[in-house]
Amino acid sequence: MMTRIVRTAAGVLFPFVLIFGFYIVAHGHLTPGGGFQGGAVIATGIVLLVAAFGAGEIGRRIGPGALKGSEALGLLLFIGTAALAFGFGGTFFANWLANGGAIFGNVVPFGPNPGDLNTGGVIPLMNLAVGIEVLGALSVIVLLMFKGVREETE
Amino acid sequence: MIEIFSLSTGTGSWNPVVWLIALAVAFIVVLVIWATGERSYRREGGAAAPFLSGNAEPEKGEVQIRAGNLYWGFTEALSGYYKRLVPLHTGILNDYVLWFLGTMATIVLVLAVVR
Amino acid sequence: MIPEIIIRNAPALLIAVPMLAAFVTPVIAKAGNGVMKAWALLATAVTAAIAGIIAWQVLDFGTIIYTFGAAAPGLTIPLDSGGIPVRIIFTIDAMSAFMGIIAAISGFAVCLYAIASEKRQTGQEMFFALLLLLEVGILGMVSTGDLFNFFVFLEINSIAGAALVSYRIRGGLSVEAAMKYGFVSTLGGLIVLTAIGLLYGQYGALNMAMVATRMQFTVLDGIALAMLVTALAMKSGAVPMHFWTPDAYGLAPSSVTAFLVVASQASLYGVFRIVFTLYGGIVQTLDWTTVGWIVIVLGVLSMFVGVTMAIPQHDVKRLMAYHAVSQTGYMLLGVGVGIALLGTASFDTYGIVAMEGGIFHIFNHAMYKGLLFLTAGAIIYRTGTSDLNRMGGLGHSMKWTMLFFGIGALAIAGIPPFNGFASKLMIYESVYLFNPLLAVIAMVVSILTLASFVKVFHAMFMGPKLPEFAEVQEVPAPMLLGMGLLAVIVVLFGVFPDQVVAGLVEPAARALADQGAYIASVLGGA
Amino acid sequence: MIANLPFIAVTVIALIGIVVILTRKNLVKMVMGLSLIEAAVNLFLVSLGYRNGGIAPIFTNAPAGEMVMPTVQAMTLTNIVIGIATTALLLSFVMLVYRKYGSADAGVMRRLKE
Repeated sequence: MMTRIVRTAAGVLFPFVLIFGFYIVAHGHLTPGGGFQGGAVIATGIVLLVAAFGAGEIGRRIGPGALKGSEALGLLLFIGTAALAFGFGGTFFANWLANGGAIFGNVVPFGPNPGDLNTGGVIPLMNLAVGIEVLGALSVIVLLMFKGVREETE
Repeated sequence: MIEIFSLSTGTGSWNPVVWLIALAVAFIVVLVIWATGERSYRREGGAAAPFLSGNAEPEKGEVQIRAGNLYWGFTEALSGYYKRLVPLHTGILNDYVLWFLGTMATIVLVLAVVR
Repeated sequence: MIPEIIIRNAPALLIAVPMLAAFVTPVIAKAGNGVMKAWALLATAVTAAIAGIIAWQVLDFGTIIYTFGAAAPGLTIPLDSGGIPVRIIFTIDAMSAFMGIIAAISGFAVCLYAIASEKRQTGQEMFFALLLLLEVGILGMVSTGDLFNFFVFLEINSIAGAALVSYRIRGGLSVEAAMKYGFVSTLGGLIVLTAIGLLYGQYGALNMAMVATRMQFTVLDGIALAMLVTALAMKSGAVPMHFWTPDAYGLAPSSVTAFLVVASQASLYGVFRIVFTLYGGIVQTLDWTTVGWIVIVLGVLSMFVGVTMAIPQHDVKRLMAYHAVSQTGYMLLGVGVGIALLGTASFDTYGIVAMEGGIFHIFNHAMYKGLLFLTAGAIIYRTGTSDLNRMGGLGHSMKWTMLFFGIGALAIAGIPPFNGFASKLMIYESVYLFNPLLAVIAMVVSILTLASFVKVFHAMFMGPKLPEFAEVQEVPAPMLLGMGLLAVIVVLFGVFPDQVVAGLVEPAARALADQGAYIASVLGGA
Repeated sequence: MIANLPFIAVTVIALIGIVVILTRKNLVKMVMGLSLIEAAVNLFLVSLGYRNGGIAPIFTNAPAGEMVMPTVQAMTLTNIVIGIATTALLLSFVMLVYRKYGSADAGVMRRLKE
């Protein structure tokens, strides 16, 4: 638990960190970044909250159970997306959504272009899955380690 | 039939089935010899008890030889070797890394520099 | 009978099934401990079945190529890639299938055993998840045909292994062992990655077959080879980099130790794969014999130092761990002789026999050493001590465990008719033709192994029933089943060695030695 | 010469890491040394991918020309992820060792030996 100034600033900054993280996740197939980087940014947001409010408080609010759940969910989404390719006749990880015209199915324009979010097939889905997984895993690591340190000092 | 189970090693061959048959035959021979023995022998009544110069036989649990001293003679005979080898296993992580990197440096020298 | 989609995608399922099962395990654990254990057992059983399908396909129809992310498994080179196989390609030849079977059988037996042996622990869902992840790491290492992918699976192997070693904290001792194992493994992994970088920088490819065709054996390639061989030999526990082995093997839960043996052998497979497939093109040069001799020297050192360090030990698992180091030496020796002779006329007469002996010994070692560690775990489970000086008289109450231990001990000492004898005989006879001194050392080591295990057998099972172990009973049925599975394989392989060698081992040795066929299977008829 | 500068930096960082691992007994410092080596390997991989005059492989608003292959970046990223996992694992081991043994010193963490 730090001073009121830090707590308030952390509270104000947290939504922006979240939005920035989700931006990086969502634009992973167009610009540098992607699931891991975005997830890590979101996890740093949680680290910011932990630093400002203390691990006990944040651990009660968010809870390792939910974070572990998001970790498992992300991994399942990832493997599931990869395995769905079997149904479309491709191999594991084959891009069964690309250029299909449906969601994320636009054809990537050739040459320099401003970028189209609706391309990439399964890649944005996988980025999303990895983002969910990484934010859960990294946050859980930080929370547990913080708790360990707390037990040490108290 | 025999060849199916024979493992050829280039210079010879090994046949576990023949070996097992030989073992079984040897076992039967032992059984036959054992069966011709004295039938009136009884283990009870002190016939199987050890004679220790008239002293009482100690409890079995007290004379059970535990593992630690079974190969004392061997390690003692090779003590010069063991005195050098055992202290190398220091249990310190830095030494583990040093041995690893040292071996790597040696092999790099042999493969890349000396050639 | 088996759906075509499973056969077609078997290499992906080999990785995907245990990985998916590992991730789902913590979720399933909410439904109850029994459900979670049944789930883990089912996952390992399905993985074993898939490994069997793959082995059958490979032995019947030749090397399997599986390109991830492609429209069809065989499309190794995309049309717009300029002739470079850019995708991750699993290349499963007879050697990979052979290692896959070892890992799958061992994984199933270990999982069966762990169901009963870990039931007093907390956090079991993470235990089984990590066990499945370790299996993913091993299977991935032996199946992949991509250098960087190999590194990734190596790291999965290291991380899951280190976490499992520390599973029972045991007053910090297990954590110390895990710290040492994790630290040196991570360093080894980074060295492997540096070597991969050196190769990528020169040849612009990560696919093993592609790098092999472009291999020039410059000075940098020599450095990369030395780094790869040393780091992977360290991970397989070769002397003088074996120091982590007794720590990690001795303090891990016994079920994990039995599987860590297989994890080490996956690294051993890495050494052989890199030497034969990646660098097999330089076989005509003088350096090739040097490579062979480096592997032989590592092997002889491991054999001798391992067994002599084992003799004075009094902790049963630490003793067995030193024997594991020693047995790894046999594999390095056998295959090392094969490496030294590759490309000469002698290779076809006795070099290939030495390789077959070394490779057969990998399978045998995984089975009997796994069995021995599991029996040691059974003893510790019932008596609560691993100190040989405090044991005795357990043969009265743990008859099945005694039988299984006897089988394992006779097999590791190379007593006929168990499987250790068959592979050691192949190694002795072929190595004697190569260099008689090496064969004599190998036999002396085998005698010392027997002496050491006579001591262990005497200390654990012989003698009158001790009062402190009056309450000891036989271990639960799942543990006996896990041990029994391995024991049956040990006996069967000992009685029918020829069938196993002709059916499994010889194709593996031939596939490893034939670099041209490996490259052609990935890149087309080159 | 200027093109070799990254590789010189790689060597220097890796050497610092190795010296730290070999000479420091503090486990936290040893893990730091390991992270230094990891950073050196990452820098090495990224330097390998540099091509003079190449264009970053981002399609959005890229100028026309030869794009570089992003394989090394993918490798580096994977290694960073793996590095985070191993560092977290090793540091939690250090924490547990410190709690159980009362010291995070490699000279103390030697109950398993010989």
